[in-house]
Amino acid sequence: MRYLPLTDTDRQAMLAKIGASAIDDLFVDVPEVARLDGPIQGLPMHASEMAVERHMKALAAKNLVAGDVPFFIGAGAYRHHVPASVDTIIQRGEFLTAYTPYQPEIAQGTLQMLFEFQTQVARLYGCAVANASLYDGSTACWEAVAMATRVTKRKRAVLSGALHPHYAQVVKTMAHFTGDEIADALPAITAEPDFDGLIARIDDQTACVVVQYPDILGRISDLTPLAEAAHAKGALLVVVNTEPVALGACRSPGEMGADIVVGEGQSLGVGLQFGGPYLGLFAVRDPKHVRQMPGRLCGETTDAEGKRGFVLTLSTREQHIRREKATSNICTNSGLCALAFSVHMTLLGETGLRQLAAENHRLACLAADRLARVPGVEVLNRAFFNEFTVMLGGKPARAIVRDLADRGVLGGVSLGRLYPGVEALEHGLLVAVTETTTEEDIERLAAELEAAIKETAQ
Amino acid sequence: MRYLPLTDTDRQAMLAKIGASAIDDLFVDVPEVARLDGPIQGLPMHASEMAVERHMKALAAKNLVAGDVPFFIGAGAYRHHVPASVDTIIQRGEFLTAYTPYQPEIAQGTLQMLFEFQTQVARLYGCAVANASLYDGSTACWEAVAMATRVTKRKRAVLSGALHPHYAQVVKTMAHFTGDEIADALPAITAEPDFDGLIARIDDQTACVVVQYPDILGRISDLTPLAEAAHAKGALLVVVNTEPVALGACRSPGEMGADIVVGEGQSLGVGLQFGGPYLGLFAVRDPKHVRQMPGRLCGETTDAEGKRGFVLTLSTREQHIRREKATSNICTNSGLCALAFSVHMTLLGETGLRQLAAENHRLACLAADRLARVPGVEVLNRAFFNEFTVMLGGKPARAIVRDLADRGVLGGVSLGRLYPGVEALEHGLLVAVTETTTEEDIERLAAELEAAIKETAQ
Amino acid sequence: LEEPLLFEIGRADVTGVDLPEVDASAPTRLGGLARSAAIGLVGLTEPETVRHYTRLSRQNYGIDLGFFPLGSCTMKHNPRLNEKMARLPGFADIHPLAPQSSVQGALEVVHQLGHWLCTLTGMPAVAMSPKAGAHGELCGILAIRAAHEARGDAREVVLVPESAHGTNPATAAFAGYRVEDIPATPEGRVDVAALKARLGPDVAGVMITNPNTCGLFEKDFREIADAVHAAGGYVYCDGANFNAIVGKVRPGDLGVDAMHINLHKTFSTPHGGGGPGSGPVVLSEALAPYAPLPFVRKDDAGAFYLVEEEHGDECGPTFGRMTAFHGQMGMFTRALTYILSHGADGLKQVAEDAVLNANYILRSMEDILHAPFGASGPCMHEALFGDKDFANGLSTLDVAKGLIDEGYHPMTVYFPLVVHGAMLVEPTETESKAAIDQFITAFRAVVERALGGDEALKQAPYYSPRRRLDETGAARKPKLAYEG
Amino acid sequence: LEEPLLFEIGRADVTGVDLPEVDASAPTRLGGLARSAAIGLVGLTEPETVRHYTRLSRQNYGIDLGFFPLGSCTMKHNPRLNEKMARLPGFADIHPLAPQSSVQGALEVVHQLGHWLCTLTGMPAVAMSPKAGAHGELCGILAIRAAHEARGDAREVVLVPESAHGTNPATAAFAGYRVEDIPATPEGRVDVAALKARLGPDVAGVMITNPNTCGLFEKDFREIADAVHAAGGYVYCDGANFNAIVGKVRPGDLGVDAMHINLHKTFSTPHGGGGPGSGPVVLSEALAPYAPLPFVRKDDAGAFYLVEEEHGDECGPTFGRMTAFHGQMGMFTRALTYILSHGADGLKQVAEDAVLNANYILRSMEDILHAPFGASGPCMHEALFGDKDFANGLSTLDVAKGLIDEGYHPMTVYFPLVVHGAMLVEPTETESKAAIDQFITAFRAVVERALGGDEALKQAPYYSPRRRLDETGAARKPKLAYEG
Repeated sequence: MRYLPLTDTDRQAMLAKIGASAIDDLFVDVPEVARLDGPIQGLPMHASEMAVERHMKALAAKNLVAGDVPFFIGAGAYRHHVPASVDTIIQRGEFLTAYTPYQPEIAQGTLQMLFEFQTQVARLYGCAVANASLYDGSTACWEAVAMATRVTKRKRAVLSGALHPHYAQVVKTMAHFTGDEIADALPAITAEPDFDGLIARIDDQTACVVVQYPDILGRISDLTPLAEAAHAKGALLVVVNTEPVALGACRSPGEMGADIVVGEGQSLGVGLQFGGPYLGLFAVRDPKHVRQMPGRLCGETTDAEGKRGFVLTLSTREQHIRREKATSNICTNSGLCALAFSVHMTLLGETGLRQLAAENHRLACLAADRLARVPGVEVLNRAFFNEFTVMLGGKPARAIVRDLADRGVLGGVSLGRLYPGVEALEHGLLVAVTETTTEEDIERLAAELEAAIKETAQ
Repeated sequence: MRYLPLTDTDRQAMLAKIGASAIDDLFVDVPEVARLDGPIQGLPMHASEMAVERHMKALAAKNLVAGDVPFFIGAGAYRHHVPASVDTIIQRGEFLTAYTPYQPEIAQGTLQMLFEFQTQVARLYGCAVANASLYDGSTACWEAVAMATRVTKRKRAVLSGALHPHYAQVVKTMAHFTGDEIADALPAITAEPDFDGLIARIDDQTACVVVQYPDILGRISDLTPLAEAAHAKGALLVVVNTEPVALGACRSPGEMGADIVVGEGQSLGVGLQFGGPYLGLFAVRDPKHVRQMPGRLCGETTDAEGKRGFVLTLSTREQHIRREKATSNICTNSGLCALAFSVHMTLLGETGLRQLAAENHRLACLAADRLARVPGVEVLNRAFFNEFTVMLGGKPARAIVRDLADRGVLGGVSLGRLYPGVEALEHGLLVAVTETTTEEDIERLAAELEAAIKETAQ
Repeated sequence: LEEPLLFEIGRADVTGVDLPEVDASAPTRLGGLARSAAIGLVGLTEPETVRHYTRLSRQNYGIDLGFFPLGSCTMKHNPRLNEKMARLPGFADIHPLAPQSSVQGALEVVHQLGHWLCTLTGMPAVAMSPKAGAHGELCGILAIRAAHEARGDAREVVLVPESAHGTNPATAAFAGYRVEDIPATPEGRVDVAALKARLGPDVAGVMITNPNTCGLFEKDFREIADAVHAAGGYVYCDGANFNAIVGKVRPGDLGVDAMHINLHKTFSTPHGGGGPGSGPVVLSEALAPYAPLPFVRKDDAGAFYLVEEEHGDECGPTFGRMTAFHGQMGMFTRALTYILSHGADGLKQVAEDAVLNANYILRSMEDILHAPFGASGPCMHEALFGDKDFANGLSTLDVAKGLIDEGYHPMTVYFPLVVHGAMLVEPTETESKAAIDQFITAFRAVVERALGGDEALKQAPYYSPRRRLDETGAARKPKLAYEG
Repeated sequence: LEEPLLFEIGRADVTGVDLPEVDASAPTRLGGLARSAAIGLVGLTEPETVRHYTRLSRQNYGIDLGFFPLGSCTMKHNPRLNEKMARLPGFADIHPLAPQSSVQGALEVVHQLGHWLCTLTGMPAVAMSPKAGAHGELCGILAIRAAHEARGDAREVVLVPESAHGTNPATAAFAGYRVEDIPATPEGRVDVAALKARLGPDVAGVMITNPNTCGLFEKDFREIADAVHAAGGYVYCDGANFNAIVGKVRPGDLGVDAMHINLHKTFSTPHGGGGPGSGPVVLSEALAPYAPLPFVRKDDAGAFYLVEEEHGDECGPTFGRMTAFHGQMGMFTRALTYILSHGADGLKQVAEDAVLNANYILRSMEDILHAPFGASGPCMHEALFGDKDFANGLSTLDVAKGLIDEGYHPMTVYFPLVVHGAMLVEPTETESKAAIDQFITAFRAVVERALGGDEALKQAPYYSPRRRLDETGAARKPKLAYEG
């Protein structure tokens, strides 16, 4: 067995040293009824690399690869081009096979990277401090709500209707058990989000208001009034971002007064991966909130010789020290995804990120204009970054999406899939466009969409 | 431009330091007529990774990937499964981006690997010493002939008719210029090679006799009589091996009296690569011949503190010291392929190599038996390792191979392709079988071959 | 050469990608929100980037470099085939919201892996979406709470042994429970009598690690489980140490109701310097109905589909959704590759070799190093030691740092809390006897220095990229981002 | 930790692959040649293998780790996109003898790259099969010989400047020529008068490196070429230093008849610790007919095909075949990727930045380090220094080893031979100004120690994985394989 270095000779010698006559002598504490004789039933026996590879490739071949077709799916996960050097770096054994840097003397590589990552995220979000990552955007969203309740000592969170419905689900699931109260809503099909309505829902028991930017329908609006309204009631503004590339073109949430900014970092370095592993980003605008943050933090310090070095710090917030009083139960997070994000961001830099954002926006504008010319299609958004909503003139978007897939086009995400059973939303389709989209892809989508709409009943 | 770190500000500062006012001041020595204004015509402008990747993938998609079809092509390059860890290791920057280890203090990684590689090759070939690699098997074959002429001070080499015809071409091409005399021949379509005839061609002006093992028709025979005959005339026996896996099952050339053993190492670690880069292996049985060897050699020594270390040695044979008196003009060779070979061989070990060889042979026997049952097909070989020749009962093998390709089977190499215009050989087909071949592949080949033969005119 | 910070070498006007220049005059539809101020990011070209991170990487220690006996973390070899398979475009380049007909192979991976996790644990159901071990714990605890709620039986307390990993109490507290400690016996196991005495209508359940963090198998687990069930509670088993028993014992046979499985421990997915992990949770019949969404089912025609919020009855009384999408697909492909590679026979051998290696270390060290539970019988996959008899104030920390100078990553230190100056050594099955013998020699040498009171050890490490770092200073005045 | 030799840790009964057990009784058709004796190989499992080679790698220096100013070797960054493209199964997993209809994309790569190499050099033809630079030189020289032979004009002598790389005379000699040296002028260029004086009916041609190994452009190249042609000879240009002029000058405009191109220098394919390289040779109209087989052509229908021995007339009077197959496909895909990435504008910038960086070093060092040709004008892509004024017997070698302690790979030393204690520094275009400034600081510090006679430098390096190695001892009693 190619991963097991012990030979039978080794095993015998080691048993002799231990004073055991057989391996099962080491399992004497397992009650006899529970001990299995022989290999467990229901699994195949061991197999060669070649055989395993054949099996896995056959499974992979059953999926339609995004890069092989015109592709417009977004809704919280975006397909961007990841430079080849990112993967080279994350495959280095020193990064890939390291543990959480609890022994900082021999983990400065990971630690310095995390310090740089935290700085990149904080700056992108317009915040003071970012942590070393969480699982993904949706769990980061919940952690933000939980942190807001700790900070404000209030138990009510108001969610924007245009927060990603899966994020809202995660928050509601968790709040059910923590006893927090979540006020949520469905998105209204309007060209601009209804901030007045949202503001009206904030009261003096509100710990935070949670808003997505760009929102689930792709809309972007100035968050400043929202921040002011929340702060006026003593609540925090939590801003959720699922497309970091947008912040290369748009003002940062921190600038507009967000207190906690969280998001999904998958767009940079990580890839689609069928939903995971992804990368939760978490930052706070005001450094005074640092000690209420969840997750790991890397800080600068010096070593015994006075050299600059980095360590995990403020671990008194964490479960392995605080146990039941920790700010979060999180332990392993998304270290390697953070590295991938950071390498990609380093390759982009200020200039590249802005160019990337501009290119995404340019192509998205092209696509919106083109789709608007498809009979029966109406573009909902007034403003957007690289994703927008189109209404299909009374046709059910879920059926259209499936029809498009049969035509070899992955045409977007229907609001019907995100909000099943909500009739008011069933004609909406989210269309995401990135730098990987070609003008031919857009033409193809427009043509197939036109055909699909024609052939689909109301 | 993503690979160029200088900014325009940098360039200006550097020009100032140099005392030049513009970059073209540094090209003043180029005659004005030869200086190009602006970017060279006929090339596109620079492109993003994404655009380049698209272009290259489109080209790659025009090829029929060996792993996607039943595949039986050999004739000097064999498709084996390469463990995934091989590529991980050769992609480490410390190996990939190092230079030839001329500064041994900071190149012990490459040097120790080469020392281990030399040992592996020497043992596999049954020889005393192997070098640190040459370009490929065919150039190694010529280097062996050239070395034999140096050692024996004779100028005539006798080539077996069953030496790979491309290897024979390389030897003849080179010999034409060095003034050596090459006696070659065509292979006879017989179940066993005609060693008596070959021995008859050796005379006392013969520097060496060159024989392939297994030979171009896949045949294997005891080389001992040949070695004795050559030695009796004062000639050396050069043995060429194009399938190192065979030596996991068959006696080594060194054991049978070969003086110089050369070969192609591509089977282990390197892959098919459409013919290159490959890996030339070169070893001598008698250590007294070491100083006549071509190519780099790595040797053990000690450092100033007495620690074991490794250096390139005996470089007085080489071009950078000896210039026109060097044993070869070779400089850059196949270092990274040697690493890949060595890693793969390390993963195999004695046990794995023997198992791999046994599995290749088992499947090849299966295939030979199955094809023998196809009407009109006759298996030529009495003995073989993983490749054998079938005769197609008067049908032209080249046309059959093309027909098989159209049917989605890469069915082997026709002797007609290797020996164009030689009527006696045009009905022969070389069929190679490795551990990557499945029994279904064999069935498929048999079925399609039967169909192809039926449909092909004499 | 010291590697500077990215922000010290990067420049705002440099980029390592080639993208079209921004046409500042092009029309935008950003609703007046175009960013004007600088973001404050810096870029490097590709050569500089590769070098920066390559150099940084060389300040790290990883399994690829040497023995990494970090107890309870199971730092086993990460097979490269796993990495290769996870990168197949058919797995890596598919969207979680793609039409399900277009991702049947991916859904099959989730389903197949889940099925085999059930097989290996002897449990009827599995929740695949938890993103790491702690997230899996949460999943299990929420299922327990949902089950109690469903029958209107609100309970407040979760019992946790004092030797437990910190995530256990943190998770229970996060889920709204009060945590009570259960003491350990002198031989390092849960005090069954004390536990039974505490059971009652307010106790929702227990969280027990088995094999436990002292490296011992909880022999009375079945008895505990039966008692908990009799009292109307549920049994959560922390599966962090599943590597010791995979293929040898099925937790389902011990009465477990929920157990998370760290794919990055037992199933060899890389730790990556702190994640990503993956923590599927196997569930008993009692808890299965409360499993979180989404999950994968196979229909009668053999097609796989996701059960999500919309499926009404088919969802069951799910407690909800833990994450936006379906879990750590990238880890699923790696773990499935690993299970296929090892098979039933290989996984059994994994457990046996892991336990053999640990016992070999235990018995090779106990003559000079205090093994508090050495007399409790064989250990499982890790060997636990304490700092008794160290001289001159030398501590477990000093031994750990001394091992760094010997070329090793230290063992887990000061955990579990039940042993003074605990040192938890987990060799895993992927170490050779030669590597372990070499480690034992080094470990003995360092321990002897600690017993002999070698003051020099207090300054160790000497030969690492950094000497001891000022962690107190770092926490007092946190500097968490580059300023400049 | 020192890494033992494979043969010290490997075992004959261990393997890192899972293959079926050998059934000793199965029938074989090995004709009685089954191997009985042990081969003497040893194996490691995958974890041990990965660790062995990872540890070995860390004893190496590479471009990824730092500045690598090895003159004439062009140690530029190796883009990772190239590696990724070369690994596409459509390129990596195709057989050289596959039916040509099944490998049209591969043939197109060869054809397209060849075409662009012609474009960049201004030459009409190219031979793609040579496996490395020296092999390319051989190709060019053989073409020259074949051309002379074809007109029955046997010539015996090839002229080579004394500054030439050793492969030049070695190649000419191997091809059966007598080599004669051409002296250099005091300013570091070919002595045109001496060369012209030597031309005659016995001279087959000249081999000139341009830019030359002193880092200078041979300004009189065209004049030399005309003279050689007038004397019935051919001009071979060693293209090792093409990086300095790519996109700026076309060698075809200078009268070149043949020039090899090191794809592993100018076109960024990795050096790999000593190969594989790739050395396509561009050829003039005069030499093109003699190009070696095989080569790729495009037919009228747009299909690509290989011209091989069988093509009779279409082959032309080829001098033969240099290698079994079609050349270094893996390097072609990398080089083509690189050309597409840089484009016409990028490649020009490559040459400019490479030359700029070299001149910057030249002018930053010449106040303290002897630059023998510093007054000859700008250098091209590399700066040449000599060891004049070093005190206490300190040598170029000592400076090189001193640089190792500063964290650098040394420059090329003792080459070219025309300069005493030569130090040839080639920064390449992929270094940043910051990296070069840092190098200059370190280089100056070491040079000052050499000028000041610092004896400690004679023992350098101190901080590398090994101290100076006994090369004499290694050559006296060669130990070239493990014995044990």
